Parts: sequence; C-alpha cells; structure tokens
Amino acid sequence: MSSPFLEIDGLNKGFGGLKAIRDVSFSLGREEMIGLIGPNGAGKTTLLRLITGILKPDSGAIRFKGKKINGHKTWSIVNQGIVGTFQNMRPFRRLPIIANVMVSCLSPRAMKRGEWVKRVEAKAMDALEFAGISDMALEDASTLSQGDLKRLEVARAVATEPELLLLDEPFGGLSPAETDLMGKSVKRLHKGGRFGRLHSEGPAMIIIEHKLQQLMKIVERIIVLNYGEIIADGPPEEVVKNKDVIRSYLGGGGI
Amino acid sequence: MLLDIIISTLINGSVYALLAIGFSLIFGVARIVNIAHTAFYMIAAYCIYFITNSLNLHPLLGMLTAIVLVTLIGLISYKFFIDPIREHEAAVLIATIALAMILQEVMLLIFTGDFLSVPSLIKGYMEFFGVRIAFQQLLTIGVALVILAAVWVLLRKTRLGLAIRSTANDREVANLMGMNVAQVAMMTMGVSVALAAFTGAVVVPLTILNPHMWMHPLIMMMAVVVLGGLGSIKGSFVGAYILGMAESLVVFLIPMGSFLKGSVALSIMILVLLIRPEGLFGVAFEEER
Amino acid sequence: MGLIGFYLRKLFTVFKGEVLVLPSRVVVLLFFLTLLLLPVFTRDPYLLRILILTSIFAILAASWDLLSGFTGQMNFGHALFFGVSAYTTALLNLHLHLPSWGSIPLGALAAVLAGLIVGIPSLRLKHTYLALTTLAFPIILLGVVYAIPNITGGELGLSGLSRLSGSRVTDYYITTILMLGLCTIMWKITDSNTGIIFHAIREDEVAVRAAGINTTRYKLLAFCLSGFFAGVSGGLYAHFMRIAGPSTLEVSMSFQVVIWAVFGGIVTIYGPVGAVFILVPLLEFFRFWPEGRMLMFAAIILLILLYMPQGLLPWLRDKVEKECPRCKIRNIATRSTCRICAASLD
Amino acid sequence: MLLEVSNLTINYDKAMIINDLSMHVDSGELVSLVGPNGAGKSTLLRAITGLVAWEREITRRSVGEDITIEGTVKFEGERIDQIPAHKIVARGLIHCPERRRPFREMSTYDNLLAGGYLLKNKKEMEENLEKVYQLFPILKERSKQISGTLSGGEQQMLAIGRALMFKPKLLCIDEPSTGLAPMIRQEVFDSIVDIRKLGITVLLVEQEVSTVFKMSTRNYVLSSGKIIAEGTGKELLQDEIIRKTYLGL
Repeated sequence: MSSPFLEIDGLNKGFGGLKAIRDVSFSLGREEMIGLIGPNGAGKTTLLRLITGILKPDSGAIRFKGKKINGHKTWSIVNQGIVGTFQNMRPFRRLPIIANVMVSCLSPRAMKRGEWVKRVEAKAMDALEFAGISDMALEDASTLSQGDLKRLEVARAVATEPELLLLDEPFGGLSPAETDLMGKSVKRLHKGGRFGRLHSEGPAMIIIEHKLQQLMKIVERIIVLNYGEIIADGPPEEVVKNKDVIRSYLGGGGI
Repeated sequence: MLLDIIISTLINGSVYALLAIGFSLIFGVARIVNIAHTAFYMIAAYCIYFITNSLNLHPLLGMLTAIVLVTLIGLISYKFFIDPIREHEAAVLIATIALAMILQEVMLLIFTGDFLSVPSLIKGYMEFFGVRIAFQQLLTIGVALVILAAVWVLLRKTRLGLAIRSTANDREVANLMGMNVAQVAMMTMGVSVALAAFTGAVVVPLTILNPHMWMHPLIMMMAVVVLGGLGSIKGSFVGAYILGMAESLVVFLIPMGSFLKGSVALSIMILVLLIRPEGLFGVAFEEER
Repeated sequence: MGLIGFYLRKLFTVFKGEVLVLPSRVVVLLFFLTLLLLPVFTRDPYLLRILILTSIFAILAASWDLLSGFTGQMNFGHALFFGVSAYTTALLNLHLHLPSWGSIPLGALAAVLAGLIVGIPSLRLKHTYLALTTLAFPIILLGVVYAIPNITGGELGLSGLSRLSGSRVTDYYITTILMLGLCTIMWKITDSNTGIIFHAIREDEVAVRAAGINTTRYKLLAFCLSGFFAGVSGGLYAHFMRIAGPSTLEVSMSFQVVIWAVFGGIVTIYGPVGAVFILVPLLEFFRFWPEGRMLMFAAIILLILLYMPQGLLPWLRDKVEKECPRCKIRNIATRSTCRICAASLD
Repeated sequence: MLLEVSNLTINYDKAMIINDLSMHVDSGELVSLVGPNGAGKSTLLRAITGLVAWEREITRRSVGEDITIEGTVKFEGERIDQIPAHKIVARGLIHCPERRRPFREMSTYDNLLAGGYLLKNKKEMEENLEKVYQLFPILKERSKQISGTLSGGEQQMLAIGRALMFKPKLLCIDEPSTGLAPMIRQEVFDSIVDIRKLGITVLLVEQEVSTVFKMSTRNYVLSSGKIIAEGTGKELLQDEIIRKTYLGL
C-alpha cells in the first residue's frame, strides 16, 4: 500500500500552559484541496506553522510522501515542495514587491525547475500577475494595503512552485469581487498548468479561511478545529450542518 | 593568594554590577545601547580628582558634586542628542559613541593623558593571614554593596521603580496604566548616569585616572549584560561577579594573565551564549525557526 | 574611420543619456576621474599618503556595510577582519618573505576564516546580543597578541614589512584602483540576486526561510565576503604602513568603521565610501589644532546626525534627485516630468 | 453620554482601517463590539484610548508608515482625541489590552500595583487591591508568582484586575477570551458581569458572539471598519447580517 501524500499523525503542540494542538491526525491525498476552519485560537495557524517547520511539534509525526519531515528546517521543507503563507503577512517592507517574490524564485527548488527560465525577474513578474498585483511591482511593500499584502503572500508562495500549498486566510481583506477572482485563481492553480513562465504542479492545498461561503465554492472537504482538536471532517455541506461546528462557531447558544 | 582573588573579585564584580545595572536600565526602558555609559563613569572620576586636588576640598564633597554634575550632563546630552533621533537605532548608536569620544577628548584637553590618582579616603590596612587588605578596598566593597541594595530598593519599593520596571516590560501597556513613558525614560537616564557616576566615585581611589579608562569597563560591562541576559537586573548582578572572578583568577593564576583577563572573560561570555542564546537569566520566547 | 566615428558618437549618446542626466552619476564619474588623474597634477607625498589611507579605509567601511547594513547582522568587531589580515600578511611577509601580491590575498583568506568563526554565533544570536558578542572577538584576539609578544611583537606590533611597491605613486595607483574595483564589485554583489536575499534576511529572516532559502548559508556567505574585503584592506594597510600593530584590533577601530558607515548612510555601499572620503581628510585637516581634532570630529558627527539620522549621502542624494512615482526611475530634482515615462514629478 | 465617537477615520498608510465611524456608550451600559478578524475592532479601541495617536508619534519620528486620524472622541463631554494616552487614563477611561499582556517579568502583586500607578493615596490602593482580590481570589493566592508563568486564564484575570485598580469609569476590554479553554472563558465572562454590577461601564470587544449577546445591553457589529448593525443581542441574532459576517453563508 502506498503511503498517503501528507500524513499527520498524533500531533501535539503546547505554548506554556496552553495546548494549542492536541492529538491531531489526518491525511491528505495528492489531488485534494481542503479547507481548515474553526474559531479564533483554535490552532489552525499553529497547525500550518507546524507543517511548514516554523514551529517544532512536541510530539507526533508529519509525513510527506511517506518521509518524516518534522525536525527538518523550514527551507528544506519548502524545497521538498511544501510552502505556506503567513496569516499576519510578513513582507520585506523596505524592498519593492517584485524583489519580495524574487526571493522565493531564488530558492533552490524554484531555480531547479523550469531550466529554460533563467530570468528570475520574469518569473517573479508572472507570480505577481497570478496574484493580481503586477501593476504595483515596483512599489515598496510597506505601501501596500492589507488586501494587497495578502496577494503578495500568495504570490511569494506560488513562486516556489509547490506540490502542497498551505494558504492562511488568502481572502482576508479582499472585497467580494476580489475574493471571487482570487478563488478562481486558486482553483486554476490547483488544476495545474502554466501561468506565463510559472509552472503549476497542481498542488494539493490546505486553506484556512473565515469566509465560508467562498471556501465552500472551491474545496471538496473541510476540517474543523476547536481548542486544538478536530471536531469535524467531511464534505462542506455536511460540515456546516454539524451541530458541534455551529456551536463552536457561534458559541453555546446556537441560533 | 586566595584572599587576594576574593577581594579583587568583589571589587571588580561590584564595579561591573553597578555599571551593568545602569546600562541595563536605560536599555530596557528606552532600547538605547549607551556606549557613553562608562564615559560618564570616567568624567565622574575626573570630577573628584579636580575637586580634591585642585580645589583642595574634602573627597566626600567631591563625590557628591561629581554625582550631581555628571547626572546633569547625562540628562542634557540625552535631551539634546539622543532623544531627537530615538527611533533610528543605528544613529543612536553612533551618537553615543561620538558622545563618549567627545567626553574623552574634553578630559584629554583639560587633564592631558597623564596617569593621575586620588588619595584614599581612609589610610591604613589590616593584615589577614599575612595578606594586606587596605581599608579603602573594604570601604569600596562596602559602599558598592550598599548602593546595589539601594538600587534594589529603588526598583522594588518605589513608584519610580515600578514605572521603570513596567516600561521596560511593555512600553505600550505602561502607557495604558497612566505612566508618561517619555518622562520615565528621562528619569531612567538620570538614574542610569547617576549609577555610573556613583561607580566612578567609589572606585576612584583604587584606580589610575586616564582619559581612556572607560574602554575596558565598557567592554566588560557589555559582556556582563549579555551574559546575564539583556534587561535582567539579576542577570547583570550574577554575570558581573562571574566575570569579575574570571578576571581575578586569570590575573593571579596565569602568567601574562593581565593581558589575557579580558580575553578569558569574553570567551566565557561567548561560550555561555552559544549554549543559552538568551543569556543566563534572559527570557526565552518560543523560537521561530 | 567612419565606423569608429559611429561608435564614438553612439558611446557619446549613451553617455549623455545615462550618466549626465543624474547628478549622482556625474559625481561618481568625477570621483573616479579625479582619483585616477590626480597624480598627473600633483605628486605631493603627504596628499598621496592621506588618499592611500582613505582608499584603504573606504574598502573597510564598505565591507562593513555589505555585512551589517545589508544583512542586518550588526558587527561591532569589524576590526577583527582588518587585524587578522594585517597580522597574517605581516607574518607571511616577514617569515616566509612573500611579496605583497602573495601575502595580501593570503591575509584576506585568513580574514575569511575569521568571518566563518564569527559567523557561527550569528546563527543563534540576534540583534543586540549579536552586536555585543561580535565586539568581543577582536578583544579576545588582542589579549592573545599581547600575551605572546615573541610571535606578534606585543605592544609594538610587527614592523619592517616590505613596501607595497617601489614608489608612492605606484602605491597610490594600486590602492585606488583596488578600492574602486572592490567597491564596484561590492556594489554589484548587493545589486545582484544574492543582494536581494541579503536585504530580505535583514527585513525578516523567518520569512526568507519560509521562501525556501537556506539563510544559514547566506549569512555565513555575507560574513566571509565581508571578511575578504576587509582582509584586503587590512593587508594593504600592513604593507603600506609597513607595520601591523595592536591598533588594528582595538575597539576604537571597530567603532570607527561603524561611525563611517552610519554617518555615510547604511545599505548603500556608496555611503560609507563617501563618508570615509569626507571624514578621513577632515580629520587630517583638523591637525591645525591637534589636541582638539578628535573632539571636533566627534562633535561634527553628532550634529550632522541630529539633522540627517538616515546618513549624509542618502540625504544629499534625496535633495538633488527625486524618484518618479510611476516608474521609480530617479530624476534630477529640477525636472518637472520623469525623463523616461513623462509622468509628472512633484 | 459617557463616550461619544463621531466620524472617526483612521488610515495606516494607504489602508483605511476605520471608515467614518460613529458610536456611543452611555453610563451603566455593557456595550460590545463584535465582528470578524481585521474588521478594525481593536484599532477602534486603541484610537479611543489614545494608543493610535501614540503610535503615530513614534512612526513619525522614524521613517515608517504614516498614520492619519480624523474625527472626534469625547469622554464625559470633553474631547480626548488631542490628549496623550497616559492623561486619558487619568480621566477614568481604562483599556485592558488584547492578548492580556501582563508585565511578564513582574509578580502578580507588582502588576496590580502598576495598575494603581496613578493612585496617590496608599490607603486607596489597599482598598482597591482588596476589591480586586475579592473579585479574583486566585490572584491573592498567586500574588508572589511571576506573572509570565501564570496560566492563560489567570493572566486574563490579572489583566482585568490590573485595569480595575484605578477605579475606571469606563473599562475597555479587548478580546478577553482568546486562547482560553471553555471553562475558563465562562469564568472570565462571569467576572465581567460582576464588574458591571460594581457600577463600571464596560466596552467589550469579542468574537464569541452568543455569550456576549447574552450579557450585553447593546452591540455594534463591525466589518471593514464600518458599523453594519447595532442593537440588542436578541435583535441581532435574528438578523441575516450576523450569519453573513460570522458564517459567511
């Protein structure tokens, strides 16, 4: 039996006294695109940071294509094909936007792929085009609005041409129309193909999002976290009807 | 020998502790790396020399004047040269370096580069297991410990101390508790410089005055602060005596030791930091890798 | 003949369009020309000596900027690279009788090694901790230098190195051309892809890692590169002064480098170079009052910083040039429209 | 009217965080501000208590981003948008910040003393301390402990206790329930109800709608820096808007 694409097994993580992630296990197929939802402080972002290696788990295992990757450095995880965005956006403020993306294009993974594209700038430009902010390529990142910073985050992640993409609130701060556009781009990315000089592997995705309506349009499966535990896992239509989910989202009273 | 080591550990350690705590205070409250800190210590020492030798006044009076005067100089230079560029870290850094150079050069102009000394406050010595211990040494250790205790009381028991500690912990929340953060920074600078001046006053009879005398204590003070953990008063205290002892041991036990004392102490600091990057008593936060 | 004329005209057009349009580029051109042509007009040994030393320090200041300005790895012990290279060069020259063209590169390699050693703590330490730790390295070495005087010459240092070359003018050309060349290389490095990663590491190291870049490698690279350039300047210094003494390792030397770089404006490369060419001759000029020259020097730095905390040269540059809001091309301040995209500048 | 915010607009560089917002709080109320992440709830609170203006001063000195504040904030009929944060505190408008933020390296007792920093009178200090201890007995047990080592719930109680030390007229609490276990959350909310019984007006920023709606007298729903709904919990719960902002359905 072949091992699953991404397998998370009994993951635990605590900060001081608080257990942010407790005994989380799930697996993800190569073609899957899942949503990760839950109230604030449920541990969604922590889970993503554990997978990308920015945080170290206390116990448990993360296996990518059958290989254990927890304990690896962040950059080596990225070069194996997993990349994530930051929820609280961490642009290089005093660099132009294009340079922000060029850093990702300069990673060994991105450099190895697409031998014929030696121009990093061109590739970075296409990543910006994909995220819809290519017209601002020369502005300093510090001048961007929240929504544009979100798109910059996405552009930076996409530029490494990942096989597993972890998006932390990609629609945050976007207007409804922009959200639609971004949703479509994400879907297209998932299908794979070319975006100019940028090549998409058709990455598997985990998307954290509060805008459920948009999320449900693009994902086939949703995992709900609350207090660091998985309380529901299934197709969107089922999950939103789940009593536990409604309670955790709107609190004890229900509607 | 053992007694010599203990005495010199106590003296060096106390001096470093006093300097390091002053340096830590202003770093903690205003994030200023004040390179000129030990330069204030130096001018306090010169002040005392001037008052006792040139004006022939009592050393105690000299000490008091020195402390007041140096604190004033410190506050003025903070107000005019450091505060306006506070938010530019690199600029603040070389502003303090330039300040230290200015103080050094002014002292060179007034007193020349000659080695000068100040007579002891009390003469005489006692013998203890065949080792001579000057009363001045004991006095210095005693006064230094008293001042350290006074600083502790200031920080723990007074309103200003509360404000200083709160501001060092979290500037914004301190603001929310009704503390005027800018004013607290100013007062902390005053306390910090006064401590440097006190230190100068305490050790002046034991050292030789020279306009370059601020360099070695500066380096040791910084090593102490980093070793103990930035912003930790307890760390500065413990770190000071550790490095003070390391210096004394090297000086007394190794040939050519007086050349190597700084090297050994600093190597200890680097080794500790490689094992504990946040220093001995620093606070480590969840590491992002 | 016509072909040569064509190329000359073409060259002139490029020159007119690319160099003469910007005051900063004209200044750089004049700077290069003045330095290279100076000995044609004067061979005053005192003037040449000052300019040689200025060139040597310019390399040093620029190398600090390459490391601390760009990657943000504050190095308070830059004298280490300078001193290590100076001593290594001196030892090689005195004992193995290596000529200067052999000893200086080897000295620089020793400085690269020093860069690697200092770089290791930087992998775990950040900000002020790193700055104060790097301060310690040259002092540790200085203690060792004093402790083994029969090898290092103790307080007197190692003297009697062979001359850099036979004549003062040749010395001048060697150092100036090396300075111009090395600084251009440094500027090119910071302008390259590697430079972008350096910039990014300063801004947010974790985010760089999350982009798949091995930051450890790049930080060590920065330390080594900076060590190399500082090492070349240390070797030149030892051969030119014909002595390698403890002063090359002292704290004041490290502070001096930081002062030059911050005064000129960090993260520019040209800033520190310009600052050295202003400050070192200025210090010489102050010799009319020898006792007070350091005092005046420090006072000037303090006062200028009050008005331009981001550094002198960037401040001046912003006065004479402005950036087009649309295409980000720089224009002379007197223009009202951008020279490339014709957008209005205001 | 105890607090009145009118036509407040806040820009961080180009991004508009608060957009022409007006609201008010009357004496004796418990008003809550709810809304999704990034709606501007915390910024609004920070603007009211003068922190945004303080931040603006700092960024102006460096070359960082440019913050602009327009509109007025009145407390007890007097404008407070022009005076520094530490003087606003003296008027009795206290802000209990997001993520608790105790002075980590100080003991619980010292934290509480810092809260009463503006009290000149030692007797008053002791009385207030006693009151806080009555409200949160756990703080008395932990009085010697370094606050950084307290559990999340204890830290939250400490933060609220600290804010209570200077007898506030209006207490602004920013997201007290973040990162707390359900049991502890309930305890914290209960204590907020108790505080209101002491005669202190409370302005609460929260995400957990249902609990908040049960205890508050009035609510504002924020989205993208604007108030999109106002009313009592019951009214709002029947409203389509809440479902939309919260579940996105």
